[in-house]
Formats: sequence, structure tokens, C-alpha cells
Amino acid sequence: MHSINEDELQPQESTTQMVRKHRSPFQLSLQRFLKNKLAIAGMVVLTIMICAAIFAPLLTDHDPLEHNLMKVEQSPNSEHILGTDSSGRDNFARLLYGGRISLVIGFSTMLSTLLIGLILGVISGYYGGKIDSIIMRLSDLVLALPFLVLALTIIAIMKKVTIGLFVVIIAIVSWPSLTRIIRGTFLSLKEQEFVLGARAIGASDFRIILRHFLPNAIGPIIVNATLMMATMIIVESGLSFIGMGIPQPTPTWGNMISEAQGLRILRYHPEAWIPPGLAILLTVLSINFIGDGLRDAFDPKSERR
Amino acid sequence: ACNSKDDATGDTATETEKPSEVAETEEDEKAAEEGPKKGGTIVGAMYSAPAGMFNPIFYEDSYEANIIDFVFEGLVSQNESLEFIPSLAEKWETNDDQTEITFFLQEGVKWHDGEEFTADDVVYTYKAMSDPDYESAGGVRANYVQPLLGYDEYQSGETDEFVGVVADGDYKVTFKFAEPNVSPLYYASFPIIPEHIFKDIPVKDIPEAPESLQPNKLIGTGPFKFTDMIEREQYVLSRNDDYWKGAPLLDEIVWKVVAQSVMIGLLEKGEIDFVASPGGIAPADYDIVNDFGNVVIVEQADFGYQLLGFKHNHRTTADVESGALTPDNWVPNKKLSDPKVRQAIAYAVNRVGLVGEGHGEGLLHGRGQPINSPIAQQMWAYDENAVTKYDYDPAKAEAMLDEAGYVDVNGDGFREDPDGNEWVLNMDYPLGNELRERSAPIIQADLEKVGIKVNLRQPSEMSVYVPELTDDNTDWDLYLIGWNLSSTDPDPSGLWATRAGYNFSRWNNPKSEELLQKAVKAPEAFDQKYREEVYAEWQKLFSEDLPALLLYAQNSLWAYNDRIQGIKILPHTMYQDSHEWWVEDAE
Amino acid sequence: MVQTTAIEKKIGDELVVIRDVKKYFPIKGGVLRRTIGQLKAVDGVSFSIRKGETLGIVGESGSGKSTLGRVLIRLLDPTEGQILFNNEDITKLRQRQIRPIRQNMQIVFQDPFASLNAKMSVEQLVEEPLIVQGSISKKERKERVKAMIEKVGLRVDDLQKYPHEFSGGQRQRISIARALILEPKFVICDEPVSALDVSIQAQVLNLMKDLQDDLGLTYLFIAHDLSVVKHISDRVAVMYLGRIAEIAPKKELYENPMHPYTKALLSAIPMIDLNETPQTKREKIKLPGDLPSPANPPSGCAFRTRCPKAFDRCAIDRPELQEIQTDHFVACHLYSEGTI
Amino acid sequence: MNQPVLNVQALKTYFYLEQDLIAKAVDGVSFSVYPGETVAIVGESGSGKSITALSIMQLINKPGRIVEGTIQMNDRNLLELKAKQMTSVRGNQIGMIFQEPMTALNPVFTIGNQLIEMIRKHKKVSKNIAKKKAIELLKIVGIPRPAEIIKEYPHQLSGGMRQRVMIAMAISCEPQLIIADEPTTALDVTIQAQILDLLIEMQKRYNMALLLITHDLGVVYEYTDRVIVMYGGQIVEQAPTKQLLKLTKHPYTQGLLSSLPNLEEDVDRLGTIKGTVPPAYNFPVGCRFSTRCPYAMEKCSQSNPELFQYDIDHYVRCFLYDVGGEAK
Amino acid sequence: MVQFIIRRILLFIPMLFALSIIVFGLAKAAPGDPFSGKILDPDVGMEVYEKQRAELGLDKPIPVQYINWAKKVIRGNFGESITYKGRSVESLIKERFMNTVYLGIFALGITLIVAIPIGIYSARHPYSLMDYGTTTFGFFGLAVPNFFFGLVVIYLFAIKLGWFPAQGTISNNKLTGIAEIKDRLHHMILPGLTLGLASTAGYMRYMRSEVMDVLGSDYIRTAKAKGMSDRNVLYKHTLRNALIPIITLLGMELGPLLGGAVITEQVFNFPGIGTLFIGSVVNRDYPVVMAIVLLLGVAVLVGNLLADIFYSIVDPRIRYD
Ligand SMILES: Nc1ncnc2c1ncn2[C@@H]1O[C@H](COP(=O)(O)OP(=O)(O)OP(=O)(O)O)[C@@H](O)[C@H]1O
Ligand SMILES: Nc1ncnc2c1ncn2[C@@H]1O[C@H](COP(=O)(O)OP(=O)(O)OP(=O)(O)O)[C@@H](O)[C@H]1O
Ligand SMILES: [Mg+2]
Ligand SMILES: [Mg+2]
Repeated sequence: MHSINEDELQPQESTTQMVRKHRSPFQLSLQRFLKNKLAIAGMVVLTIMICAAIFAPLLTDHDPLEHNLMKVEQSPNSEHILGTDSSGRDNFARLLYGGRISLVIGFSTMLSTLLIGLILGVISGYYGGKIDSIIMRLSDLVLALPFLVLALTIIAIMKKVTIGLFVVIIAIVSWPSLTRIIRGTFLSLKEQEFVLGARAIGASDFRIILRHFLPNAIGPIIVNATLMMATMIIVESGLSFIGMGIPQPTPTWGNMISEAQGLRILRYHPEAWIPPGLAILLTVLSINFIGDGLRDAFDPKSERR
Repeated sequence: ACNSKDDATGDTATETEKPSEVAETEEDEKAAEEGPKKGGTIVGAMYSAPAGMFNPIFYEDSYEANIIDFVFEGLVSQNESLEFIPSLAEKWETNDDQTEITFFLQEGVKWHDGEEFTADDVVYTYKAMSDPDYESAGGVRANYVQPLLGYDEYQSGETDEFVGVVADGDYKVTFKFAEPNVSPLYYASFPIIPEHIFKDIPVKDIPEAPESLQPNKLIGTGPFKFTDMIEREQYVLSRNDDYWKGAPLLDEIVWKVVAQSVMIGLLEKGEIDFVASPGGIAPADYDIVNDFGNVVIVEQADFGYQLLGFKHNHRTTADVESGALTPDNWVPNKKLSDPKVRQAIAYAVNRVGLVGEGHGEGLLHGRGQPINSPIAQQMWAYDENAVTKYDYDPAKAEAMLDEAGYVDVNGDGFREDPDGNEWVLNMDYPLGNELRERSAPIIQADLEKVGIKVNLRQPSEMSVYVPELTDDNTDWDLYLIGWNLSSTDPDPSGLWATRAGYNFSRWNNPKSEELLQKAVKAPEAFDQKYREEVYAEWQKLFSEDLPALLLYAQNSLWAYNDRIQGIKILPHTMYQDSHEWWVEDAE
Repeated sequence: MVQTTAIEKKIGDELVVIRDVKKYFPIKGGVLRRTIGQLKAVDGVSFSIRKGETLGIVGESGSGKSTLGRVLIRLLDPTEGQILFNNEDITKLRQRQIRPIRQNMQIVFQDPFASLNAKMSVEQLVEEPLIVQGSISKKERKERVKAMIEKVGLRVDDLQKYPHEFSGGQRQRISIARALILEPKFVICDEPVSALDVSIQAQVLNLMKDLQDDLGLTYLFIAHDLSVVKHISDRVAVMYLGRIAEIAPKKELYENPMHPYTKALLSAIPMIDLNETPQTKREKIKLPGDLPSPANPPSGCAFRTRCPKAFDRCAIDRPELQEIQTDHFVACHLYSEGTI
Repeated sequence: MNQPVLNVQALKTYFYLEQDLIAKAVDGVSFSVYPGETVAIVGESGSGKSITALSIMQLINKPGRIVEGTIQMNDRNLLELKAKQMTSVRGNQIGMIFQEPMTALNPVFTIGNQLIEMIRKHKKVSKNIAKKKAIELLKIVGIPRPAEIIKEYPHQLSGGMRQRVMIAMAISCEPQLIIADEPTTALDVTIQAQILDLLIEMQKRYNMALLLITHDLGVVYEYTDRVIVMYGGQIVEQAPTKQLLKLTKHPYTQGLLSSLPNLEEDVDRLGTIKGTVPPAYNFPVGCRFSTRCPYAMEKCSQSNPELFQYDIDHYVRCFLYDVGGEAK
Repeated sequence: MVQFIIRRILLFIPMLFALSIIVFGLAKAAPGDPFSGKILDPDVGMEVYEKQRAELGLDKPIPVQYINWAKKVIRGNFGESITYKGRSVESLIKERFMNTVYLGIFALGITLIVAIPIGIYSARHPYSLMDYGTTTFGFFGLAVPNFFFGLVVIYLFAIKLGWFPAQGTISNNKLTGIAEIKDRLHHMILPGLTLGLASTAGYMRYMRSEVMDVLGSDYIRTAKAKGMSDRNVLYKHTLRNALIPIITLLGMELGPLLGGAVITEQVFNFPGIGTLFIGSVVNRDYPVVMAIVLLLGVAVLVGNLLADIFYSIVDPRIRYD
């Protein structure tokens, strides 16, 4: 077989460079991510939160819904380490179980928003044309209505707000931002030569989207989805505050804090609001750190070397 | 006093066996030493801004009443025993069959603009409420005029002669009723508005008129004038120097709208001086506020109660669509049709637990009472001895259920109905009252403790809840609701008569119907003793047949800064005779 | 049209023939974003490429070289004209029908960083065309990938690496491997060496030449570096503003340029000429001004605004390509006076 | 006369990368430029040409740092100047032209604004005078309608025009030295010729020294007097242009020349240099070119040869010519 | 550019139409009507409300209701509020709207005043102590629910320290002139801070990366090579470029700001559009809900439009034609 220009062959870099394993861009990103101390700290904290939520039954004997009317608004004591709430339910148990709901809400709103955003964004960004302008006008329209206002209006229309419904509503209201990001990423990828190259070898649209667009768009998508999850946890608590979140007695961090609306709780029962407040703060902070770490890890600027 | 109506939100209620046991004594002494002073401003707090309609015949919310109470007066008011006492009317007399009542008015009463108050103003007020356009313009107080003679003809426009209330000279006015009336004073207690201001404004335009809405345009006879407002923030009442009972001592009363969440802080700091109905202070805050040292708390039973309703019957879909309330078409709710079951439920609910017996207990922290009768406990008609009390007794409840055949046959921990079928009671509750929202899961747990499976459903906004409650062609079994009662007359038929719209239980008991009618039937009913007896019988029936389990009546907790003197605490209000209020630190 | 057929007659067994190909891009504007004009990126180009030869295309930036290349393999749809590939008219084929034909025509792009999907390993990159096109077994695929990667001067070890681990020249080798794995007959090289350093450029050019000999490839080689084009091409076409100004065998074109633009272009290139004497010193023809916008080209001959020899007729008539000498076509009125 | 405009000695500019890697982008570069002279720096991408230029201007950004060396200009060591003093050297004594005409001008200010700003900074003249001067400069660099162009924004001009504006800017204060970092790489040949001719014309006109960075040996041949060839952050060969191209000494320079396709003669295969430029943070031990050098000897991979004088004006960094160190 | 503006304005009309349909649809999809929540006064008969329903045309078919509504809206008449009897929706909104606008401007002002200098500083001194400090603050700002922040500042600054009023917009109506402005600002500080918290954090980070980008760009290098001073480079060349994208951001900020106001106003009992909105949603006061949603939608659209136009003016690269 014909072999070309032996003398032009690279003296392989591995001989001159330190021996490196071949890492895929994904592995490289992961490597960069793992070097980011804040992001790792975020991971650790988030993992603890998630574990605490998952293993709630092991961490407390109390039922978050079980009330004891003889022990209302108690200060911390040996039985109720964070005291009890205004219905005599154990705050610690509610904190743990509330974490489940809050995290699930954050996660599933993010997922469903991502799903809508991905589908519409891909269609819009890849095919362009009429369908693109329709989707974009639609997103303009949704964006024109302030997020909370729209969410509130829809929630008010619903007779009963369940977690599933809540998730769907938030997703319906918040898809445009992700859709636009995904569309933008796709549009810029569309101009890249490697996409033309893929078309030149006769790859189908499906293949181009799946093998060429998505892997390259995954960075911004993951980053934005992560940050969105943080936002959603805050949104949930805000809606709970207005009384339009997940209704009691289901515990969520949001409706735990919103019980602190009165100065009495604020002043005399810090154990009732500081833990859920901290839980939200830490979770959102961790997620933001992770998102930021992911952003750095996926940053194309650091990809060249 | 105005009948405050806090629609969706504040349906609080209670009773109190010991009306106004207040820490008044100390203050009274001090006051006596120094004597009342003129001047000063006090600040009252309300939690929500009034919608802005300050015309008594059109207002709706209780925040508006906060202004109206100081600006307008009725012919009569009520004393601490809830008896009617003279106000704008000096005295009155009824004819023999109680179809007419004649008032002799105070002379020399001046409207805020200096005009004389006369019998024509009284006539005008009632005429306006009978106007054909009154209801469509948004008026909701027609019940005050409906029993008047000739109301239907006048209201439907058949005649423009209004004969229900007639003046005889400037200071004599007669109310004429179509039928003998057992509580004519109630109907005559409505605040009077000035004819000279409104006579040229068509009734349908009154709601938009500045005279109904704006400071300085609003003219009443009360001790304070409405002089200034920053919408949704502040409402300023200034002294009416020409007040007929004597010039008020205070310069100004300022109402501020503050969030409930910060109220106690402001109260402690002295930035607000008093907070009363609607709302008052939260039961859980009682101990804290009590410790402030500068604040006096007034605790007394509220006019109203919360209840756990049993749907005795459902309406048919056809009825719902046609809007007919036809008891004959009603479909009995089998799940709850056995009175034993209802009684068992009543024993199973720990109402004392809900109320609690002190701070840190129950939802009310002890600031209220479980009640057993649907008549306000302050009322003469209230008779606690006539009723079954249903003290918390789960064992008894279980025994009764067993007896009624509701036993757990399949061993799932819940009882099945006598036929062995699954027996699940649906329970619904509305949003809007935090305590009530919290009580729902607690009641559910109580019932499940005795083996009754309860399907507690998601709460909904009052505006969604009530239509479903009303339509009733649903699968509802248990529901929560609360009522505010009038302080004027104990007649419960507005809520519990079979055909009453608000009889959400669709309670259809002929005996009850008979008693309710008997209690207001002339001429026997002119005798209060007689009515007392009939109502006692009815209350007994109620507590046995149980269209609803009455849960508790919350105490109203009013609070004011101890710099204010001269406040007169009545069961239904503390705003009466505000011209006598004064502050120690006035210059 | 007449000239085009003339070209065809001259040359047998053409692999690619294009006739009067045009590609206009719409210019949107106005209140309603209507198309208010057309950007004539390629404006009537005809030529043919024989099997095994290399046709070089030079021209300034924006003259439509890349667009032409993309239209040729139907990555863009031509506005007008006809494209014959292997005697088959592929102008009107739908994308679905084009796909199998893609096996025979490939493209190598300019930017070695943007033209490879950074998320795929070399093996995936080179294998992908086989997956898309073929029905060969996985084992055979791997074999062919290995063979190909060695052919372009990379090592089998490199297969597991990712593009970011390679230098520009090596990446370009990957691109070439990817383009050639389907054993196409025709490869469009869109400035494959412009982004590379000279030493690397030489490696890649040598490789491309070797591969051509080895596999009997036909190239359309786009570049703006005249010396590179000369080195690799058999014939060279000079483009100016979407049209071909001159097309000739390379020796003919470089020794005897006819079009004023070609002349200027050749004279403008800085060159090392160590034997230069004041006599042999090339005289520089300086072109004033910039390339006009293809959205608003000058009337008549597009080059007239910068042409040192322009005369009245250039503003009126558009010169067509005509064969002045055997195989040497020029589009310039200077050479058509006799025909008037 | 023989006083150089610029004298760079032992300049080292390193980039301190993550993981303690140090990119020795410029590693001991010494050269001088004399008045009126055109000096070229050539070399492959990454050889340190731009960093050398930016070091002279002291425009190295983090994580880069000039670690050693002197840059003499008019008896002053620029590296010892205070930041403030340096601003009056930039633009005033040294003008600079960059590679990308598309991004080198601030997109939100008019051409005039950016020109006038510079004139006023160094000349302290009134706005009006500066404006007149700006128009004149634009006319000098061959921009048509200069009075209108000064009101336009960079994006309204073509690449060639913008590069002319950059030249106008660079010469506006008649500096003693102009550094042009690949001023024509992004332009078409016909435009490239225009620009290079203009540069030389300006150089003659104001008698400036020109340091022209390029990787096009053709440009070097036609436009420059002296060449510095860089490889791996170091100078590997330096000589008058004709001499260097004729009597090429360093294997790297030879390789570069042989890999150029030539218009004059046809070769079937181009000469090549195997491999690629090693990254600046990982140079081979010994001679930096040793890994690619066809003549590499054992000692090449052990120690790095010095740049020594091979001929009067001809310096080479290669053991092939280091006759036992005699040349020293 | 004129064309661009005209085009944008023309695009506006179908958007408005769509918006109005959405708004109307939302209101109609809601169960219950303004009267259904009120039927709880035993003193008031139910039939009363039936009459009032008919009076308001709530018994008509929905398309008819839409047309009637739209016709009026075009004339700027949103009808009458149902909760606030006798008040036209316009007057209700007018009275509140300016409060929210002031609050929004104030919050935005705080945001910009705080975020821009800090962002610039961080960009110029990346990885410095100050940079880490502000970054941390930025993250916290994004992580604290703003109602929670509001409660805490009320507790600390209004109740505990007594520095600022906890509620309302003004002490009393008698203030005029400077005293009034001062008093209003005093009242606005806590809600303004609360409302601006998240966006301050966001802008800070945005500004930092934007300035860093610009500082690394070629034209900044050119400016330095021209011998421009650091000050000039920063304030002229860098800022202008870094602020341009902020303009679009500001246009986009309107929505979140107005949305955020809903919660913040609730905490501070601030009489703005937000509290009116929540009250109306809860009370099913359709005319008001519809008007507010429509108004906010239009405000956001106009905000975006203005931002686009402004952007096209300040950034000469953008030529919409
Ligand atoms: N997709 C497109 N839409 C609109 N205009 C286009 C498009 N692609 C190219 N053009 C325009 O068509 C003209 C020709 O572009 P083309 O890329 O073919 O030039 P080129 O000769 O390849 O230039 P270069 O040497 O810079 O690659 C240019 O003016 C370009 O702006
Ligand atoms: N900001 C930086 N960070 C890290 N390394 C850098 C940086 N800038 C330059 N370098 C390194 O310095 C070396 C020299 O770069 P320089 O820009 O001077 O090359 P050049 O010769 O100008 O190349 P080109 O022809 O591509 O412009 C390169 O190897 C590069 O890796
Ligand atoms: Mg091209
Ligand atoms: Mg460079």
C-alpha cells in the first residue's frame, strides 16, 4: 500500500510531550470542571442536600405531615431539633421532606422546560424559515408577559395546583429563554464548516442534529439548564410566598419560609425559617456554582489548546 | 355598627362566655386622675386597603367599614348587651302588630357640611336602597329594605311612590313593613346618608360619584370627617367640631394600611396605636403583644364560627343549570345519611385540640372556644344547654360507627360501609383563612384515627370554591367554611333554612323549617322569651341532626396603645363613641 | 452558451460540466423584509473539468469561489444553470437523491479548526461517511479507516484522539481522510492550505498531489494564492465578481496572461527572484480601489472600474468568455474588437 | 548615523500558564533597527513574532510578562519607563499596525474621532487643527473623500481602507519607528500590494524605520532590507535580505524556502519541514529546531547553540556553522 | 433605520392582537367570576349577583365578550373594576402605575449605580480580593429569594434599627417639593433594594465579563498602541462598547422587573401594579387583570422596541435596512 512521505510524518508529539491519555472534549471538560474548587464544593453540598432528601426517613422519625396540636410553634428541643411549626409538625422532618419537593420541582421544571426548549429550539434553529419565525414570534409573545405575572395568572386559573401541574405551568411560561439560547447556538453552528462537511458526506438532518449539533450545543444547554434549575427553586419559593405555590400541608422549602412572614416567627423562631432559607440559599448557590463551573469547563475558548 | 362582612378571608368567629373581660381597670384610674385632654393623633392599622367605596349603601368590604364607622351613623346602635339604643333617633315606638315603627330624631344634628340632619335623609337612604337601579349598580344591602311596605312595587318600577319609610315633619319618621316584623330595629339600624348631597345623583351613578369616594366630599354625621387619603396607604379622619354629641377630643385618626407580617413590630414601636376588626392580632401573637407593656389587648368572642359541613343532599345537574333550589329534587348523600355517622364524626374531631388551651397549643393558642350552636354566643337566643356538646371522644365515635355498621371488613385499617363497600369521604376546603387551611389536614387525621378514610383534596381559591360548593352536583361530602354573623338579630334562617342559598349542606329537615318560621312569626315572636324557647329547640335539633359540625369560634383580639384613653369596648365594636377617645400625651 | 459548448467540444471525458451557473442570494430589506435585491455571488459560470485533472480557481475574497464550489456539489442550490456530474444532470436532484451521488464528490474546507466536529474522535470522523453512505460491515469499515488514516500520513494511534490534540496541518489531513474515505472521484478543495504555515502547507500540498496520483482524483482547487494554485493545478480559472475572467492551462495563463485583471494579479504577487536584474524586474501593475460589491456590480464588465485599459464599451457590454487561443478563454473586450 | 532607533537586548517574555507551565514566547531576543531601515521578522505561526512586537510596545497582557532584557530607544530603556511615560512613546515614537483591519478599530467611534483623539493626545493641538491634520493624513494614505470618511464608522469601510486608516494613524505623529504586524495577511493580493507600497512610501517620506512582521518570504524579498528569522521564541538567523535568501544558512530557513511553491519554475514536489512548531511551553531540550531538523546531530538535542556571527552581518544559531566555537 | 423602526412598529400590531387574545383567553379560562367569591354574606341574597352579572355582560357568548372588550380597549377604555366599585380600570392603574414605575426606576438606578462600577473594577482586577468578594455577593444576590430578603431588611432596618419606613410610599400628604421627594425616596429605599437585588447581582457579573471581553479586544490594543492613557482607554473605548449590550439587556429587564415587583410590592405593601395585580387575580377582577397583563405586555414590547432602536443608534455597526 502506498505510503506517503515518510519524512513528513510527525515525530509524534507523545515522544516529546509528557505522555497524555487521549481525552475526548467531554472528558477534558470534566477534567476542567473537577479542577474548579467552587463547583466541586457546590457538587458536594448539592449531593448532601439530595442525599438528605432521599434518606429523609432515616434521618428523622417524624412524619412531615403529622401534627401535634399540643406542641405548636415549639422551640427546638430534644424531640424536635428544629422545633415545630404552627400546626405542630416537626420542622426538621419538613425540612428534609421539603427538600424532596423543592429539588424535584427544580429538577423537573428544568427538565420539562428543557424538553420544550430543545424541541422548539432545534426545529427553529435548524430549519429556520417560516416555522422559525412562528416559534420566535410566539416566544416574543410569552416573553412580553412578565414571567411571574403570566405564571400567576395561569396558576390562578387552575383549580388545583398539584406538583405536576405546577411544573407544567412553569415550563409553559419559561420555555422561550431556553429555546432562544438553543436556537442561537444552532444558528451559529449552522454556519460552521463542519456542518457543511456533514451535509457534504450526505448525512441526514437527523444525523446532523444528533451527532453534530447536539454534542456541540450541549455545553450552553447544560449550563443554562442548570442555572434554570436554580431559578426555579427560587420561583417556587416566591410563588409559595404569594400563596400560589404548592399548597400546604405539602412541605416545600418555599412554603416553610413563607410561614416566616410574620415578625413573630422572624424574631422568635429563627429555627423555623433559617434552615429552609439556608437550604434554598445553599442549594441555589451550589447549583449556580456548578453551572458556572460547567460554563468554564465547556468554554470554547479553553478548548483549543 | 356596621355589619362587617369580610367575605372570603376573615370569617372569624367565636363566642365568649365572659364578654369583655378587659384589663380596663388600671387605665380608667389613670384617666380619672388626669382627665381627658384635647388634641392628638392616633394611628390605626388595617391589613388590606379598602376598595374605596365609602358610601354605606354601596360599600362591601370591612376595611371600608373602618372609615364608614367614624363618618356615618344609624338611627340606632347597640349596647354591650346588644340591645338597641338611641343614636340619631332619640326614641321610637311601634304599633301594636309591629308593622310600623316611628322614630323621633335628634334635633340639631348637623351633617359635616353644616346642613341639618332631618327625617328626609332617612327616607332618602331607604328609598335609594329600594331603587330599581340599586342592585344593578352594585348595591348588596337590599335585605334591609325588602320587608318594607311597597318594596316590590317600587323596586320593580311599577310605582315611583315610596311608602316604606315616610317622614312626618323634620324629626319624625315611620318605617312601614309589609308584614308584622319581629326585629324592626334591625332594619332601622342602617347608616343614614345625606339627601341633600345625593338627591340629584341618579342611584345608578352614586357608586362613581366623588361624594361616595373622596375625602372631603364624603358627608356624614359622625364624630370624624374623612379629610384626606393616600390611596391604599393612608386614610385620615379629622375631628368634627360640630358633632352633636360634643366635639371629639382627638384631632385626627389616621388609618394606615400595613402588612400583617410587620404589624406587631409597628405596634410595639408605637408607630401604630390600635388594630381591631377586621383581623386584629393573630392568636399566636397574643403572648408576644401582651409582653409589649405599652399595648392593651381586648379579647372577646367574635360573631361567627368555622364549621365542618356535611353534605346531606346534592342538587341535580339539571337544577344547577337552571339555577333552581328545589329541595324536592335533591339527591340524598348516602355516605353521610346516617345521623349516627355524623355524630360519630363529631365525637372524633378534637375541637378542643384545634383551639388549644394556651400559647403553644392548638391552632388558636387557646384564643377561642369550640362551639356547639350556630347562633352567636353573645346573643340572647344562644342556648348552650339545649345542645349536645360532642366532647372529643374517639372511643365513643368508634363505638357509634361500629354500631351503625361501618366496620373495617377488609382489614385495611379503614371502615367500609354497612354493605361492605369502600367508604371514603371527600373533604374540600378553601384557601384564604390560614387557620382553616391548617385545620383541614388535622381534621383528616382525626377522622382517620377512628377509621374513617378521608380523601382530602387540594384547596382552591374562595372564588373557585364557592361556586362548586353552591352547584353541589359533585361528589363533595365534607367541606369547611366559616361564617360571620350579624350582631343584630339571631335569626339563623339565612344560613340554615332549607331553601337558603347558603345552606350548603342542603339540609332538608321539615322540623327545622317549621321552627325557624315559628321563631319569627308574629305576633308570638314579638316576645323575645318565646323566640328564645323556639330557638333553643331548634339548636337542639341542629346539634342532633348535624347539618354541620361547628368547630370553633375564634376570639377577636383587638389591641391598642395604652396612651389612648376612653375607648369603649362593646362585643361587636370598639369604635363606638370615638368622640370620647383621647391620648395622654396630647398637648 | 456558444463558448461553453466550444469548451466542451475541446475536451473529452469530462467529469464535471457546468453551464451558466448562477447563484444569487436575496437581499432583504424594506419595511416588510421583502427581497429588494440580489447579491450575485456567482453570475453565469461555465467550465468543465476532465477526469484526473486539477482545475484551480483564484480570485479575490468575495469573488464567489466558495459559493461556486458549494453550488457545484449541491450544498447550495443554484439559482440558474446546469450541473452535469459524470454526464448526469444533478442540477435538479432533490437532497434525497443527491445523497448517493455525494459518495463521488467531496469537499475539504479552509478552516482546519471549524471544519471538524470537535466532539468526535478521529475514528468517528473518518468513519462517519462510511456509516452514512454505505452498507459495509463494521469490521470492513474499521479496516478502511485504518488504511485511510495511514494514507494521509497519520498513525493508527491517532484514531482515538480528538481534533483538539492536533495541529492545523494534521487536522487538514483528517479532513482529507474524511473526504477521501468514500473514494470519491471529485474533490473540491476550498482553500485547504490558506490557514497553514508554509512548511505545513507544503506537506499538505504534497499529500494532495500524491493522493491524486494514487487515487486518480479530480480536483477543483480553490485558493487565492496564485503560486499555490499554480503548483497544484493543470488549468486555472480566474474569477472576478462572480464571473470567470480568464481560464487557461496553467503554463499558458502564467506565462501569457491576457485579461488585465490576471495580469495585475500576477504582477502584484511579491516573489523571490534571486536572479533578478533591473531588466527582468517585473513591472507592477497597480490596481486602484477595492473589489466592488457583488450586490451592486458595475455595469458591463465588472472589472472596468479598476481596469487600467477600460474603454467605453466596457461600461455597456458584458464581455463573454471566448477562446483566444487553444484552451485559453478570456472575457475581455480588448480581445473581441475584431468581432464587432 | 549608526545609532539604532531601537535596540532590543536579551528580551524575554514569558506566559505563566496554569499548572506551572511557562510559555517562553520570546526567549532572549536581541536585535536593532536603524533609521530609515526596513527590517522583517519572519517565522512560522507561534514563533514569537507578535509577542516580540507587543513587548516593545509593552502591551503584553496577563498572564504574560516581560521577564528580562532591555529595549533601548533614544538612549532610554523603555522597560524602565513609568506607565505614564510609556504612553507618550506609544504612537508618538513608535507607531503600530495590526493584522486584522476588521477588529483593530473601535467600532463605535468614527474614523475621525479615533484619528483626532490620537493627534490631540500627542500634539496638544486644537480640535480643528487636529481635524484638518486628520483629513490631510487620510489624503496622504490615499483615501478618497477624506472629509466624508472621517465621519464614517469603521464598518463602513473595506478592509483595505481600514488598513489605510491604521497606517494614517500610525504615521500621524511621525514616529521614528513603525511596527507592522502582518499588516496584509488578511487582505487580497491586489490590496496587499497597495498597502505595502503605501507603507514603504510613507517610510521614505518620513524617514522612519519599519519593523515588518510577516511570514511571506516574497514580501520580505521585495520590501525589506534586513531579515530576522524567528523560531521557537528565538532568532535563528539574521542577515541582509538578499544575502539571507541567497546564502541561506540555517536549516530552518532553508526548509522554509524550499517549501514555497514558486511561480517561476515548476517543481513536482515541494520541499518540506517535517513536524510542526513545538508549543512554547514545551520546547525540546537543546536546539529548538532539533526535532524537525534534517541535519540534527547528537549535540543538537543536548544544548542550544548560541546565535553567532557567521558573516559581517549574518548571524546564525546552528551547530553546523559553529566551528568549534571559533567564530566567537 | 427609519425603516427598521417602522417595521418594528408594524410588527407590533399583530403582536398586540395576539397578546390581547392571550390575555382575554386567560381571563376567560379562569373558573369563577368576580362574584363567585363574594357570595358569602348571609345578609346578601344570591340573586343580587345574577343581576350584576347580566349587567356586566358576563352572560354573553365569549367571542361577543371579546369583541366588546377589544372595542373598548382600543378606545383606551378597560371598563370598570369589579372589586373597586365605581372605579374605572384606567384610574386604578394610573394611580398605581407610577408608583411601580418609580420603584422600578429607583431599583434599576441602584442596580446600575452599584453594578457598573463594581463590574468594571472586577474586570480590571480579576481574581483580586474585591473581585472574589463581589462575585460572592453576586451569587448570594441570585440565590436569595427576594421576598425573603425583603422580610429580613424590614426586620433589620425598619423595625430593629428604625432607619427606614417599612411600608408605604410617603409619610403624609402634606409634604411638598424637596421634602416630598426626600420622603418618597426614603420610603423607596428598602423596596428598591429588594427589587434590585437580583438584577444588581446579575448585572455585576454581566458587566464584569463584558468589560473583560472588551479589554481583550483588538481595538483596545490599538487604542493603547496609540498611546492613549489608561483612563481614556477605560472610559472611552471600553465603557462605550461594554455598555452597548447592557442596553438590550435593560430593554429585556423590564419584564423581570415588573414581575419581580409583584412579589416585592407584596412584601412592602407597596401600592403599585403588583399588589393591584395579585389582589385582582385573587378576586377575579377580570377587567383589571386583563388590563394589567395587557399593559405589562405592551410595556415590555415597547421596552424591547425602544432598546432595539436605542441600540441601533448607539451601535453604529447595527444598521437595520
Ligand atoms: N449564504 C450567503 N448569503 C448571502 N450572501 C452570501 C452567502 N454566502 C456568500 N455570500 C456572498 O457571496 C459573495 C461571494 O462569497 P464567497 O464566499 O463565495 O467568496 P469567496 O470568493 O469564497 O471569498 P473568500 O476568499 O473570502 O472565501 C460574497 O459577497 C458573500 O458575502
Ligand atoms: N496570551 C497568551 N497566553 C499564553 N500563551 C501565549 C499568549 N500569547 C501568545 N502566547 C504564546 O506565545 C507564542 C508566540 O506567539 P506569537 O503570537 O508571538 O506568535 P506569532 O509568531 O506572532 O504567530 P502568528 O504568525 O500566528 O501571529 C505562541 O506559541 C503562543 O502559544
Ligand atoms: Mg471562500
Ligand atoms: Mg502574530
